[in-house]
Amino acid sequence: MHRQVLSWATVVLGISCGATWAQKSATESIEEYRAMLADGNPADLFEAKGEALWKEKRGPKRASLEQCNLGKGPGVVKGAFVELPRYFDDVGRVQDLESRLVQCMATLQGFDAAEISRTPFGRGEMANVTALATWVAAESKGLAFNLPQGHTQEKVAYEVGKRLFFQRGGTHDFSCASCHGEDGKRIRLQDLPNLTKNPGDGIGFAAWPAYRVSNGQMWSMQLRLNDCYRQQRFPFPAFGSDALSALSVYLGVNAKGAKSAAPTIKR
Amino acid sequence: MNNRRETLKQGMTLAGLLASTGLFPQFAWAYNKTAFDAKSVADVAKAFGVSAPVASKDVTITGPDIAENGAVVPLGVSTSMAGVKHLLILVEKNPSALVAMFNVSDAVESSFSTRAKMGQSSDVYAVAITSDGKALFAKKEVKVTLGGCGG
Amino acid sequence: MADPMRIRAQMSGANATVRVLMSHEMETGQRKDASGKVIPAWHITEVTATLNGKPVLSAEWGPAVSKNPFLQFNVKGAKAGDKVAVTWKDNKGDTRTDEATVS
Amino acid sequence: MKITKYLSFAGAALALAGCAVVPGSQELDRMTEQAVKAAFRTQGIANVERVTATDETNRVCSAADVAGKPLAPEVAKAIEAANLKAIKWPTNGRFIGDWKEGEKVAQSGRGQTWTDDAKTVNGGNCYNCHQIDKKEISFGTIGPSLYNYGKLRGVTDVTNPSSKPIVEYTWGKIWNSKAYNACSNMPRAGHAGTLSEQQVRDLMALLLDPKSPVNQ
Repeated sequence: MHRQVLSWATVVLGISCGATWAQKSATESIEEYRAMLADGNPADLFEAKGEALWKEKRGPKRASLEQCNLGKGPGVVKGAFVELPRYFDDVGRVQDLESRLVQCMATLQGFDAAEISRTPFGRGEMANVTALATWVAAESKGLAFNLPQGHTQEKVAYEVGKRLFFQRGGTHDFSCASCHGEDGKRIRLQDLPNLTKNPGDGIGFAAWPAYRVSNGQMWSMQLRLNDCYRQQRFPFPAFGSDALSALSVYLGVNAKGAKSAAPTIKR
Repeated sequence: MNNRRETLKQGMTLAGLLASTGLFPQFAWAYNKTAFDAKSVADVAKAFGVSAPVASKDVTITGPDIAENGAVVPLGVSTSMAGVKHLLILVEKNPSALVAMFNVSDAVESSFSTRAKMGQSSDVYAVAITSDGKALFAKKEVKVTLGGCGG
Repeated sequence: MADPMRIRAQMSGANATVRVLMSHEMETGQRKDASGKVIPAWHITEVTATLNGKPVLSAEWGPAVSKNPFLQFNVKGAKAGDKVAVTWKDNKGDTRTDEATVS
Repeated sequence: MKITKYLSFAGAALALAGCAVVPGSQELDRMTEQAVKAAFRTQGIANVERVTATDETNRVCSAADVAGKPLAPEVAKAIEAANLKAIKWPTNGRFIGDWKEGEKVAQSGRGQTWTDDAKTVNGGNCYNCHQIDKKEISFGTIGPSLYNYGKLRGVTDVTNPSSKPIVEYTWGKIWNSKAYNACSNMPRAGHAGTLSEQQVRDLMALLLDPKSPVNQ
């Protein structure tokens, strides 16, 4: 009975004030749905796995990752995520979190970095990299992004990243900016953050890694960017490539001050 | 009047769903739910009397009005009644309707939440099966939207 | 072996609210792989829980429960320090039990 | 192989690190090009040329976006003219198809990714960015609402000569959006071979046919 009254109200209001009302109520319902999912994020499962992997003696060298330097010194995890990607002296290049984790797995544990980089997302050691990244990110939850820009290569990476962000291509002429260059836009029902500036706490760069409910997978930033390019109808960007690190620097520097909410839960 | 007929029709639909799980043979008479159209529902229900599943304010279904993704739809079932043996969650339009059955004990509250897959927009039911074999239910509609970019 | 569960059990009044995340594919048996072959059903069929070793909950699940399942229930008369254990079994005979302390 | 590529980029940057000065714009463009070549590879039907050999329109518009400045009017005009010239007009002047089929094309976002195969029927991706039929609440807002598209433009009969300009413009816009706005965000669905002539015809009906739900 109550329901019928409500549906009538929808019809009447729909006539009197056009589409806006119905649209808003759909948006509110989606918000409600997202709130229901927030408590009990399966990302927790990957976070726990990542923490165990960090401490476990693994690989040909039977070593843990506890001496891995994520930029704040060997073994310092808290706060590392919100300062990545950054320049690393030992390799002479800018690395993002996942490239750095693979680097540590190679140097400390004796894994083959090239082989891990070739492994599809969600499989074998690549799945472990994602779990590790999820845990490392979770250790910085609530901290504000503050990527270093002191080194020339970090500045170069920002400039290269900016060019990648605006690069139109593929069969559809899309660039990252086609969807993420303006405020208040939506693709289907998904809100699109404007990534040319700080889009706010826990939005955009500050929201990944994230658990994707659509396929039940944990998505790292590398996979997030990889799938953006897939949907842009671009060719395939290599895991850990300088291009993806540079793009991440552009997004991360723009997000300066945004508090990290990672790992989050997404559609 | 319409409203009552609607409720009875839902009861029939649900009886079919319950029977299809194979767990509750007492509802098997309604297994072929297509046999009942809206017009004859009232008569059929009268013939079967109280054993038809009935809507009840004492049973609650919780869930979103719109699910952004059918792969994960948060659903909850609860009841304030005593003498309930099982609490069920069903999604009418799923290939097999029964999502989960919780056995109620004195040691837990009669309230459970989980998450279900839904292939399409559908009515979802919370059903309480009492120790004397009756089925009481609540239902709500959950719309499943098409996701982001892809197909 | 299956990955561990995440169990949180928190006091709320005289009861403990238990939230469980399980690591499981929950394959429906309705999907096909790239080559068109049906992916066989693989899902949790039974979930049980105990409080300090005493059974408090049993549930039967079908393939429509979402991947990496979530479950919330409330245990009556629990107190901080009590042990809540949750066990799942799947249709391939795999099983996993994890435990958490009520806080 | 991959490692040498990494090194070449790192090497270039390292040499510059010595001066501790960020290189000029042209050098940064060159480094970006190098990074793109090193990173992207052909996968499935998604050829690497889609990013290494983009056309003049995309190159000029990308550069303008990086600079944060619109194109010079004469450059914009030249790009628009070139794209207008490339439009393929419908065979036998048949502009209008079936709006029901058009709705399916508008709904579908399939095709042309590296996970699609060549046999996939491409969609138009229209609802991703536009409101179209009001019944579909899951629509994007990157482009303008197209609800009542034909009605608002006074199209009561698509065969009437008075409708000709809007019918032609709409075909041209779907086929090659850059003919009317050099750096439009909209794909060039016909030009790029995403949609067939018949699919465009059906989209035309969805937007312009007075019987289409769009114009109710």
